[in-house]
Amino acid sequence: MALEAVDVETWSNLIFQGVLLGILYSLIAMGYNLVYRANKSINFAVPQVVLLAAYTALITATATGRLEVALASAIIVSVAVSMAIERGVARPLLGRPPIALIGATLGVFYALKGVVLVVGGSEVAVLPLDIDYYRLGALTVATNDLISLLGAIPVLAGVVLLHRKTSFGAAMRAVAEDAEGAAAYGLPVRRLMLAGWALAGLVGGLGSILLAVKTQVSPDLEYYAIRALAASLIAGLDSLGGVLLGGIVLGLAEQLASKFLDPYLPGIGSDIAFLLLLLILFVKPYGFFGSERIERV
Amino acid sequence: MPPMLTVSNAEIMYHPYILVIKNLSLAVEKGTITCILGPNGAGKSTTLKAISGVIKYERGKVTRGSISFEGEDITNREPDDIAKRGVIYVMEGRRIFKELTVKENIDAVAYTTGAGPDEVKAVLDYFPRLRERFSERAGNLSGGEQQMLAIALALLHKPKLLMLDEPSLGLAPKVVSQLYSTIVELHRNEGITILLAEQNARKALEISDYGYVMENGRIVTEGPADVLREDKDIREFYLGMGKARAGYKSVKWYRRKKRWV
Amino acid sequence: MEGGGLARQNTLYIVLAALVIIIVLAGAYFLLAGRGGEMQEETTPAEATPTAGEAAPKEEAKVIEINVGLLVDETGPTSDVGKGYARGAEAAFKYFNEKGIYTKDGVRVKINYIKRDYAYNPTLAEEFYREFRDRYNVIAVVGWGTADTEKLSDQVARDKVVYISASYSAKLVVKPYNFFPAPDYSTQACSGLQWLATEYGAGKIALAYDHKVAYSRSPISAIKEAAKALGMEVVGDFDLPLRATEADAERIAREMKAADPDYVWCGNTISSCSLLARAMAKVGLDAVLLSNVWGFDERSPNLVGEEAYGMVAGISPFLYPMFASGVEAYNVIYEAASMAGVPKEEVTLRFVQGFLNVWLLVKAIEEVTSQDLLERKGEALKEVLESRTFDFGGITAAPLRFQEGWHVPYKTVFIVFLAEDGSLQLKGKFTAPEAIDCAKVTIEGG
Amino acid sequence: MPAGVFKETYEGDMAFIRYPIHKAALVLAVIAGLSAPLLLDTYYLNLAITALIFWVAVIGLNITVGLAGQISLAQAALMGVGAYTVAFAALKLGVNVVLALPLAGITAMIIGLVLSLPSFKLKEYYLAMASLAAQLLLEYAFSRIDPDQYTPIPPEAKRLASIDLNEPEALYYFTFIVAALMALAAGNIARSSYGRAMKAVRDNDVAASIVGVNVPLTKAIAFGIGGFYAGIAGGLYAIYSVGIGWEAFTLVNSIELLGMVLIGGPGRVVWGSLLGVLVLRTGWTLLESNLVPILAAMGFSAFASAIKYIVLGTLITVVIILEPEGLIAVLRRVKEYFRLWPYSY
Amino acid sequence: MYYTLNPPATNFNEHLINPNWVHLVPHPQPSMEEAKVDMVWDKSSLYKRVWGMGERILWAEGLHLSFGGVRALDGVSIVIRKGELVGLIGPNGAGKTSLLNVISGIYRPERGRVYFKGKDITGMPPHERVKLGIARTFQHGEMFHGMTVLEAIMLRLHPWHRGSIIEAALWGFRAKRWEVEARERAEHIIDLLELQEYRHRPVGSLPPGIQKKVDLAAALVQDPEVILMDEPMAGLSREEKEDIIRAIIEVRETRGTTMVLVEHDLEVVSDICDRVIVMDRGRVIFDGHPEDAVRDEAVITAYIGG
Repeated sequence: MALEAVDVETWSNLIFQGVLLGILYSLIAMGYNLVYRANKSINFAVPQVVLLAAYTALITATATGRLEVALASAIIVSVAVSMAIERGVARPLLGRPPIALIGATLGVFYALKGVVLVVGGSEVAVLPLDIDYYRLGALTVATNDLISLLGAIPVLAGVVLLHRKTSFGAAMRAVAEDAEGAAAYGLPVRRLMLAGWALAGLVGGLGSILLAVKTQVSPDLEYYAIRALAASLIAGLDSLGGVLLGGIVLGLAEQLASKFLDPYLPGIGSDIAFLLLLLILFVKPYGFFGSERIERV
Repeated sequence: MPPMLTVSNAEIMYHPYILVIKNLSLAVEKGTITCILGPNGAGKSTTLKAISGVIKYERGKVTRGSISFEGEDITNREPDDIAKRGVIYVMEGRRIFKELTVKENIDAVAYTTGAGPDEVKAVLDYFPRLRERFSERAGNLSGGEQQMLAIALALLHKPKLLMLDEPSLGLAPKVVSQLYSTIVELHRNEGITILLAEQNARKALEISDYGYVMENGRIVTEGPADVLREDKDIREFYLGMGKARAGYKSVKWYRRKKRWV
Repeated sequence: MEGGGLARQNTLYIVLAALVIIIVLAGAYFLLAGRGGEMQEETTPAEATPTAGEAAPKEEAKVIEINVGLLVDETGPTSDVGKGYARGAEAAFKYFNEKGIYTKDGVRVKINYIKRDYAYNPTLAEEFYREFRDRYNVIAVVGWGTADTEKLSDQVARDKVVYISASYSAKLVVKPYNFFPAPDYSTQACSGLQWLATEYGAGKIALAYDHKVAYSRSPISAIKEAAKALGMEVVGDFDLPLRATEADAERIAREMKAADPDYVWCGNTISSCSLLARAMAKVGLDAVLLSNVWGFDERSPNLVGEEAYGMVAGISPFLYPMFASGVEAYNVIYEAASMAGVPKEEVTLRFVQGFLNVWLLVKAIEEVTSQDLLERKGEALKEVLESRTFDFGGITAAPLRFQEGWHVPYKTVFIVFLAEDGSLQLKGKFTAPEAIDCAKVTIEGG
Repeated sequence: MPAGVFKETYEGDMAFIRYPIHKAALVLAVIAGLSAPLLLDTYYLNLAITALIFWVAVIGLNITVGLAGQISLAQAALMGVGAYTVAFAALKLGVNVVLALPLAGITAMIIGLVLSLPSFKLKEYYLAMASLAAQLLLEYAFSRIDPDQYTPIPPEAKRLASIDLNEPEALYYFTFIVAALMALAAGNIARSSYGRAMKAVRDNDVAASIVGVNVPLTKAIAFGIGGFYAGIAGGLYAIYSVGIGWEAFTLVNSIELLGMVLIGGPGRVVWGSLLGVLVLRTGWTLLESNLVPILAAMGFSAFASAIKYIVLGTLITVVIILEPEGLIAVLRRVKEYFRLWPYSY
Repeated sequence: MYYTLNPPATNFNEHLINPNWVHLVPHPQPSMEEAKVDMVWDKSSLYKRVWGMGERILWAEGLHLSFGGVRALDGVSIVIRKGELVGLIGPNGAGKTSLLNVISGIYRPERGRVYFKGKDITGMPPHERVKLGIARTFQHGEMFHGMTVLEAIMLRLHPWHRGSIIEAALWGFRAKRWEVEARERAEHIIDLLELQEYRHRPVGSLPPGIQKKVDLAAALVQDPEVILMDEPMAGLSREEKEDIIRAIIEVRETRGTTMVLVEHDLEVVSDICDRVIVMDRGRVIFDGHPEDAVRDEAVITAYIGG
């Protein structure tokens, strides 16, 4: 489709949807980055935690018919699973090389996949939520989009502020930088790490629910979480504020690629994340906001 | 009155097999400065890490024997629990948080000690340099300033026993002197008991009341500091006095190896 | 070195090692057991071997056992529908075994079905197929999707194993050993178009399908031909990913709106088709969305949302259970379901699909003689399948009649419409236009 | 008369087979390998063939990941490259599959070399993500070149002179010989100067460059070899399989391959890889064929399939946590234990 | 410049010198320019007799390097002469290791150049510098924890490995011969540093003193012309320090290797070095005779303290 054929309405909707999707990506990406900051490891099990949270929400929502219960239960499950992974996997592996953590969390990914199958099977369903559409000029905004905009951004900002401005945040950053040193100063390292993971679970759980509302509860949600990892790396694994931008870049790229590249490369939209990631990693190996490591011997 | 800290017959292992310390016993009397001397790898740091519990972060633990502080058993406890009891460990190599500013460093530790602005002020009175560089990234501080920050962070806990691991390592002699006078000052003014691990035996013995000498994971000699200062072997091997001062250039192949003890 | 830590470590390693040894031993045991079983089969022909017919005199209690493989996806990407299918197939096996399957000459047949979950992974499908063939000597396989069916189609022909699956790909109608009790996707789509033409008249149609996926793409050329024959205008091909996001669906709905179609064809599965329906309602595109058999079922009213009520329809070669009242044959399915412990409301279209595939196999077995079954196995079944008419009493849109080399059993489908009030309505049966052979168009075109 | 085995030359001390027991074990292994078709029926023979194929792929990944420390999540995609090369050569160029096999290795090696480019700049998680991205992009590429998601390999292409690889026995021998040669070559690489250079890069790549290792070249070699092995394995898979589709070379398969390396023994290129394959692939298949139906019969039907994920995932995680050097280290420790038995040390 | 082939300097440990490894040492006839800036301290007649005054072999001009705003090197220029043992001292963070890293090639200086034997090697990758004859030991002992001592030593011969990867895979004639040769050379060094008992032990499991020795052995096996030692004695007991020093002296005597020694221990440096360079905050503040260093005003303020 030629560029000139695209009118304002299409453009504005493309961008709007890209940004919305991007915000959801950045919520999940924030989950990755919080874990990275706490433990210097990527939690590759996140996609399955996201799925588990979504199915929990589906089950509780179907049983109780109340969305707030669903939301609460999903976040509880997400936080609990994150904390369990920290306790059972990340903590024993403290101080081991990244390959061990990558392998172990991939193992958890695999195991949780089984758990998700037991819990939710592979149902495709929608969360019972009354969604209204509001027309704002060229845009059509749904209730859940409003929730994403009004809910997710404060949450993201809150996490960043917590990290930057409070003494709790300073303690978490201290632990992230040097766990052993922090322990020597009497910081409750394990609790702080656990808190990092719990926070990651919370943000991830919220992202998972909003994603599930925006699309459907289905096994495909795990692919969103894998793509969110790309957003996380685009921002830089140790950056927190940057994930919002990383997510939005990714969301926009997906929309634009689907719109303009699809005729030449069908279905590139869902893979553009990785093309973008590869390109960015070549140009900026530690992401846009990540801090570069200095090699020492 | 029993000593403030006793380590009795401790055996310390790193995961899973590496035995580092065997049958280590030492005691620190309240209100004294005690030092542990010995070369790298002798087990000084390991001992302090075991006392403070930090060893857990290196996959190590005390497998035998016990460590007790003020009559309570603290063997293999969590480091934050031990810190709460007033045992603070300042690690080797100035382990401050280099990415954080001085203020944030203090905030981070204050998060767990609950130290208020008054306490922070009291601590900073000892280290006026830090106040000048309050919003500087800690990584940009000089070595001496970093060491001071490290000790300041420990002081936020109002420690009863302060364990310093090689505070002089890599510092210019001038700075080392300043540092040691600060340590003595703290000891006098705040009544903090100090356990010092040092390679720099001359400096350490100057300020200590009692000393232990470790090698290869055991204590090979111990005694009051003034006795140790006069000991022939210590003078030769640690204080660089005596005949060994003849220098390294005379080192020859045929020189027989002599081991401690 | 000494100390408790070390001893504990050793214990740990020994426990781990013991685990490995147990796994190895278990493997060895099963290996030997497997071989033992096979040898037994060779020496005692009464069980499941070709010589059974002549060796033993006919007795009342005589039962011959045959092995049938069941490949399902309960954990993979298609498992949302695969599970219901698997349940239906299993229920059917249990039911017919219980009720008794008798060959033409009155010998009772017991079907041992070997179920394997291949998670829609063709590598695993092949591995399991080899297990079916080499270890269990199956005479037939009840398969599942396009991934396994297409991959194995040539191999089953070489091995002479009848393969009945739920992949209704037009490519399979020429494969000698592949069967399914439904028209192929292309013919189904053509029949759906016939409905649109009948109900609403000629108009513009937009096609939404995943350009990357063979399953979605396969009926497109036939649809275009049929549209031409029915006087419809195709206004565009839109790439709707199988794993679409809401944003994708909305973007495509907007693009479609610019083309202003009267009808939209969705060739994907239920997830993206229902997202598309939602998005169409959201952007205000007023067109009838017609989905293929995998894009629409009982869950659709819930998935598409109220806004889209009254504009979505689906194709099905089989009668939905909810319209089954008065159809005698359905009682068999309900009976089987209750026997398998499946409550009536969980008997879905997918359940019926699984059930029918097994039922077709059973019907074929009932038409062969025991000797043929044991000696010529799949070959005999194939001959029977290609020479009889199978009637499921109204569950399928028409009776089945396979021809040799052309396994399109009928060309009629049911159309189910999602009405304004959110209920599903049966719009009746529709048959593909006579003028073109949609399956042939697909095979020749692609 | 010396009591024991003493080596008087460095050559002897560095040889593959140093002690009579090694020789005996190797001879036994070769005999067992060669006589397998006489003992096993087709089903188990096919299992053995798949084990050998995956062995080759895992050896390659073990060189990349275990030996050189370069994390790769794209091994399955590289297998796919090999498989499609064979398919393309057989269908479009009319080349016999056996002759196309080296071509498959070389094509995958080239792609592997391209994949090594990120490793010059990236490490650890960033590198893992780059390879994950490469895996997904390759999957996309497969979906473009194989739009039908299925490319049959005709049986006619699998015949060379009097060898008919459609016969399981012939295919077994062919795979066995290829896999044995590949394993031997991998063992040689691991103990060669290149092997040491790779280990150095794994332990500390900056230090490695200081001691004189050409780090980018070594990384490229590691990825190249990994790719070559993956390509050969993919080619063998294409020969074994009735046809190939890109669903066989997805991310999940890559994760499984990585799991085999980590479980078996990273850095233990030959036997660690074999152990990984035997536990995670062959062992599981056997278990699934026998255990899952039992579970289903016990009424756990709904969970039967999920158990695979739970058991294998937990196994991978637990082994990594408890034994960083993989199960082969456990075997070695047990061997040590019994050697010294009844004394604990 | 005149070069002569250097015969083995002393008769003991002669086996260490492989006749194939040719040493080029300068003719003991300094040029005028060299004589002016002569800083070689002829504290012992032995060194003077054997090596005389060297010409410059490795020098750097105006190196600048910074990390995130922190100046690691701020206009550092140094000259190392053939046959010298130069001590490089300074407080932590003075830029000693950074300087070594620039010379080894892992950091690229923002400004300034590094020359080796008249050749500009500023942009040369690290591994090629090793081939030219610059070896290096590490501050934290041997870095390759997973390797055995033998492997760690043989690894250092990799830059001279000629066989292709295919030969290695086939264990062909060249590959096999290379392994045997490399092993022989490694064994000589193992003998020299008395590491026999550790030969097959993983480096990571050895005590730090032995690790440092292994590291030195590994650097020596490369038979370098210049060897850069990053705190080879830091944290060792006197006994272990003596071991290392013995090896250093031995190698100097037998091979005439030029050495740069980064140290904290002023005592060691003043005892064995011909010359010291004192650094502080990325600058060279003193360059000269060790005995002058302790008297130098700048050195005293920055380092020794009043």
